[in-house]
Amino acid sequence: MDLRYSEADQVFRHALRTWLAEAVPARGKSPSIHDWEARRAYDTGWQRKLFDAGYAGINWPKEFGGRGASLMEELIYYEEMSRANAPGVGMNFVGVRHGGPTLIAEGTDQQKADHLPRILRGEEVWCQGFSEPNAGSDLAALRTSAVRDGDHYVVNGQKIWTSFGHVADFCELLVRTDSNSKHGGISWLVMPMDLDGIEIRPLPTLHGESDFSEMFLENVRIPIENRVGEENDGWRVTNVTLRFERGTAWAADIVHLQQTLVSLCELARATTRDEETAWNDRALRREIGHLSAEVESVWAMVKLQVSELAKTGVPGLGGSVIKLAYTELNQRVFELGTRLLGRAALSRDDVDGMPSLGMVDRYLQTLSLTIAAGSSQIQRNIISERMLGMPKEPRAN
Amino acid sequence: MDLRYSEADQVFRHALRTWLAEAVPARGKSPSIHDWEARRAYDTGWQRKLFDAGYAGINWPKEFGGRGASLMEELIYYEEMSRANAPGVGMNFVGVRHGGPTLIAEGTDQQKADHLPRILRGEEVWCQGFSEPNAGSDLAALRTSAVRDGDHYVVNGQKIWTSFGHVADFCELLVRTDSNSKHGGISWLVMPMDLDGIEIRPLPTLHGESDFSEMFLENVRIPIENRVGEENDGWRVTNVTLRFERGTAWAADIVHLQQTLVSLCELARATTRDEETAWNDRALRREIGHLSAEVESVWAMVKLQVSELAKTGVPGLGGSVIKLAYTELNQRVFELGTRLLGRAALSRDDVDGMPSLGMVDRYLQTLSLTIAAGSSQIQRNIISERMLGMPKEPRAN
Amino acid sequence: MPFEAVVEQAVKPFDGALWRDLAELGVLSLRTRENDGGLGLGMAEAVLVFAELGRRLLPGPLIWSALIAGLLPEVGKGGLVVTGLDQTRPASGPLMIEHWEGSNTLIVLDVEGVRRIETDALQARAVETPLDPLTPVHQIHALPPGERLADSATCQRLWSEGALLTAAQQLGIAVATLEYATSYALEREQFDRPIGSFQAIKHMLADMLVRKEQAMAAVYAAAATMDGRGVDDPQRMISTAKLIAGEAAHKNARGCLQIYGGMGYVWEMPPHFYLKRAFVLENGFGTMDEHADRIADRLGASATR
Amino acid sequence: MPFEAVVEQAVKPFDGALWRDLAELGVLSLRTRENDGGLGLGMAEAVLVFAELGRRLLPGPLIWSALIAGLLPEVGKGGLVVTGLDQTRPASGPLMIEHWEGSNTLIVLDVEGVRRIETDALQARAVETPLDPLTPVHQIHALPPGERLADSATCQRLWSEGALLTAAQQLGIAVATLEYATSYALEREQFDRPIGSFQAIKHMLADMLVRKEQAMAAVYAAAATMDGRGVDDPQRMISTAKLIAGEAAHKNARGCLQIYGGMGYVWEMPPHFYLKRAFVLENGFGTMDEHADRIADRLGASATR
Repeated sequence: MDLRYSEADQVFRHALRTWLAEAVPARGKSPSIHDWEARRAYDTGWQRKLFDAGYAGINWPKEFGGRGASLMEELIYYEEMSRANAPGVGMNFVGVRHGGPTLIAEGTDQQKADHLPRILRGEEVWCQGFSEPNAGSDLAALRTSAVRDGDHYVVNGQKIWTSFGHVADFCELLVRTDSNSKHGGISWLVMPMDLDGIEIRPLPTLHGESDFSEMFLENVRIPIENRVGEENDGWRVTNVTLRFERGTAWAADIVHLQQTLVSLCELARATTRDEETAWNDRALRREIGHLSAEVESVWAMVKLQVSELAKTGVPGLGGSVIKLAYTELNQRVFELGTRLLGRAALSRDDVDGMPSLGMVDRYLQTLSLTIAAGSSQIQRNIISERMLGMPKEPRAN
Repeated sequence: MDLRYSEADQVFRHALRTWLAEAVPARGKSPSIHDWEARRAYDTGWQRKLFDAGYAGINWPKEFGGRGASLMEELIYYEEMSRANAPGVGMNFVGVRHGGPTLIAEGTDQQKADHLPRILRGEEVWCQGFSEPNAGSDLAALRTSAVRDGDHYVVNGQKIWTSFGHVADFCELLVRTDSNSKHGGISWLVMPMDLDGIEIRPLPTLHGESDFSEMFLENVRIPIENRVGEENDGWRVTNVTLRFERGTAWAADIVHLQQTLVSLCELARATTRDEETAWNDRALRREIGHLSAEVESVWAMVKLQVSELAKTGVPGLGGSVIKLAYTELNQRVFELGTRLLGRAALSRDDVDGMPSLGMVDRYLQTLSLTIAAGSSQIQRNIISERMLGMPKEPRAN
Repeated sequence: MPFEAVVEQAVKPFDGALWRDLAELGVLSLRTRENDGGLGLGMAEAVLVFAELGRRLLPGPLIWSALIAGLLPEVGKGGLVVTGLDQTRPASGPLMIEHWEGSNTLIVLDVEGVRRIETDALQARAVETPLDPLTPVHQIHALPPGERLADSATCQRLWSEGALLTAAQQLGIAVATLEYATSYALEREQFDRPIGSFQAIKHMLADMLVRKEQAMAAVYAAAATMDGRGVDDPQRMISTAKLIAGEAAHKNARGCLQIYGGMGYVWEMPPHFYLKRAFVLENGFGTMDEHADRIADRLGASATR
Repeated sequence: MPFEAVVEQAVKPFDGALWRDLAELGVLSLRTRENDGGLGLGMAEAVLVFAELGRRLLPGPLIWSALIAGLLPEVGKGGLVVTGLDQTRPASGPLMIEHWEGSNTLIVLDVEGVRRIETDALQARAVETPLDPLTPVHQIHALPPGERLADSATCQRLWSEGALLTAAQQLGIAVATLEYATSYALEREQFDRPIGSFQAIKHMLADMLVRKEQAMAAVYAAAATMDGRGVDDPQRMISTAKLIAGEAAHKNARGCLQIYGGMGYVWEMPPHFYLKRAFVLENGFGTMDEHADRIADRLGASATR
């Protein structure tokens, strides 16, 4: 295993870093989280800038307008984006990381032509209509129904956790087209968000106002040609995006976590208690040292996976391992930050230079990580059944 | 809740302490663990001393020769025994704490007369024949069969974890008398250990030579009158000893754990690293403080349970709670002790005054605590199903 | 207070009516001597009440009122509303005061003793987004001397009582979050069965119950000891209670949130209110780390004897 | 070595035949330069070999041999058997030497550098009941100066390599205990199904796998960095590897023992051998606590830049 970067990698990194040094400050401050139109303009504007600079769709194949970067380049991309404090993918997330990749794998030529270039240029925002109130960990239990009526599906039901629902242009929607089969009765549709019968209600979270909505669908008529993949084959279609998962999904966040630990050291140096700095508290220092080792080893897992994959071309099941380790670790780091703040943690905004926003508010955000996209409990089941061959549990009658 | 001791309690404590001050030193050093006859003599001799002093069967009713102590007295008894470093119950364990109580609850007058006085006086040693190689957590899956032949049962099968098997006089034996019912096909027998067909093989454990054996039974003929309770009612009979469990089972060990934490402080003071004492390491001190809080709160649980029980007379399910908390905690305390020893932990005997025997060797012993008498996993199932009403899992087909 | 009321309360400022109700019930004068019109209860009774207040997430400067009502009986009647600041162990960082709005008087505990400062004499800035929506926080920049109310011995006693009443509220959080998690696990179905039938959930709940029981025992034992009805070192028992109950509050709230799954992330659901309150209480009257250090110091002292 | 052989080995003294086999395989001369008759391999290859040695519980002073074989090529050929003592960070307590029997030379690392002392010149007492039955231990009381072998820079390099090779063996323990636990969970039935079908066991195994993967990545990355094929701070990566692999070894061995249930307590079963070895390795070349402190120091230094 060689973890050094090749000369070509260094060239890539240098060019990206140079570009970011100019592009990031030029973006200005991100708008208020309450100003939805401004946020859309900000996020899609950044996507357009990436596109113009040749960095949009970093892991999309070149034939579909992506960068077609190597795995190592992709890793460098996330590292540099995080180090430069560049704007995140924001509301382009579903289109660039999820809907787009699904179309690349399973869409018709027409579907690809309609959406892929617009997603990459920041002209289309997508949202996700997967989860339902009674279909969370057990996603395949979804009940939103789609009934054929001529050349349309008539869709009725309720979705939850639809992020950016009220500013999105399209929704990747999972519907039930056959109620006699659980996994084999699901279809994957592209739903234009301007159709009649779609109601979006904001869903406040523990974080206060949020990016999430509930979506109510009443007799929404979606053309059959908007289906991706065969009817009732939607569960498989849903899983193809996993092919795009190359172990790099958490790379940017892990780099951020490394930076957070350095900030924690700085904060400890600046905090005094009982006439000594918190940095003098060896118990705290040791805890930071321990967490740093964990972050470094998770980062090493990502690099190892990328280096193996580059060699063998076969993606493993490592995604669940990294997800489980990283999300639990993330919560512990920001919980420690919150503890270190002492009573400044009673605020979620910075107070007197104490970084409550970056620690407390961030801690609250991390709480969803061990639930969303397969809870830690689900990940442990996946790991033990698929990687270690443990038998499934007996089913309920 | 009043946690003070009444005047009567204080009188009891004082008398016991005075007696122990003389009786414990008079017992002398315990014999080598390899000398079985000497150990039997030592343990049963101590039982006889307790009997003569009126402290045998502390929680047995007076009518069966016990002390009939109040709950608070029982607690004081364990406290004082532990503080005086008195000999443990040793190989009287099964008779005094398990077999005897079962006879008291379910035995015939003859069975009581035959065994109870002799157990209390240290004239009878019992062992347990419950677990089998394939019936551990799932004890009711036991297969050792007992088939009627005239006025005898003919018993065949294999038992494991039979402690003191080769010096015991009697065995409390669970056998299968009906193979068509799992829980409803078990019977409880008193087996004299001098019958033909009993083979005892010592079972070395991770601790080296051990008190445990495997027991092989081949056509052992046990008189039917040795059955306790009805045929096929043995599962219920097995559970009646729980009535004797008044939350005090772990009392002596918890007192010992408190003492261990004080020893840890002393050890830390006596250990230097990098020109400072280990006690100077605040991370270590904080860990000791944290563990002490946990030990104190588990001790408070025991007292609270005893005080509630004394008031209401209704024993709760608290035994599982205390067992789960105490056994996991116990391992953490001795693991910390082992860590503190540094390279002295490479020995299981004391080296140069470093207490490896009391820390490392003890740590190895604690490893069985989270497995024996219902593993931590089984305890969590019991707590969630019986105390919180969670549904049972679906059964295998 | 049903849970819907908690959510509503979250957007309100100080609730004078609720406060008067609590005063009438005697909650604020538990510790006021009977001669002075209070209930004159011991800590053993006070912790039961405060566990219940914690379980219901009642807002307001409850602990400071209960502490000071012994010195200033008017507080127990609800006429004088006090909040406080613990400066016995000064640390850098902003001076954060809970429930400033509605309070007339600020109580300060420090090594010298107990002081009172009229809030009119102070300038305070409201924190816009407090962590706990039910615990509004103000920041003050300077602390005038104020009026001396009691000596350092009284101050130490009040601090100990404050630590234990906080532990009682933390116990209440551990209890409530176990209750909510238990109901939800029975109700919520996934994979055609209640999630409470999965061992992962079962075992989380069992661990939550153990923590709750440990916290309850530690808090009750510390209270009995403070009342002179126990046999242990009161300071060590109080630190034990604050540490164990603090850990139970945090971990049970965290477990409750995880068991609620996506629903745990929804504003109107109980778990996050408890988790946030747990953080607030952790930062009052000594953190877990501080109390662990205190326990080790006392244990170490007994080891040299 | 099949597991039965491990159990047998537990009662034997130093196994000269096994040692000669290892020397012939090149295991002892991995790090000896090719000019000196060794394999001249990098750390990246050495950790693979040592992970395998850890996985199979191979006994003997393996790490000390690999370290010193670069300085004394005779060691790599198996002719000279060395054991060692790490005195770079002196602590009170007895001087405990592993695998004394069979060794001709004792290597001492301290702040001054590397020394060698002929074992004939020393008096050693055998420890009667060593923790690990496969790691016999002797105690020595005095340490004569001996002969200077290398300077402090070499000493630091050897110490770092020793820490990483120990981490590799710890990784091997994490791997083996996961393998044993996995097979046992599939095999052992209770309540009419393999215990591996219960979530409690499944989730323990999943956590063991995560720890094993983390340890593997940390050890490989540290090795690549030491070989100059990585981009990070080598000292921090080595400490990371020793800490993470040490934790994985201990916790996986502990988990394996718990999954084996009563069988885990039986002498002839694998889990306890691994747990005991994990304790021995933890106490070589820096404990988890020491390495965590080192990492924090380096991180703190970078924070002030």
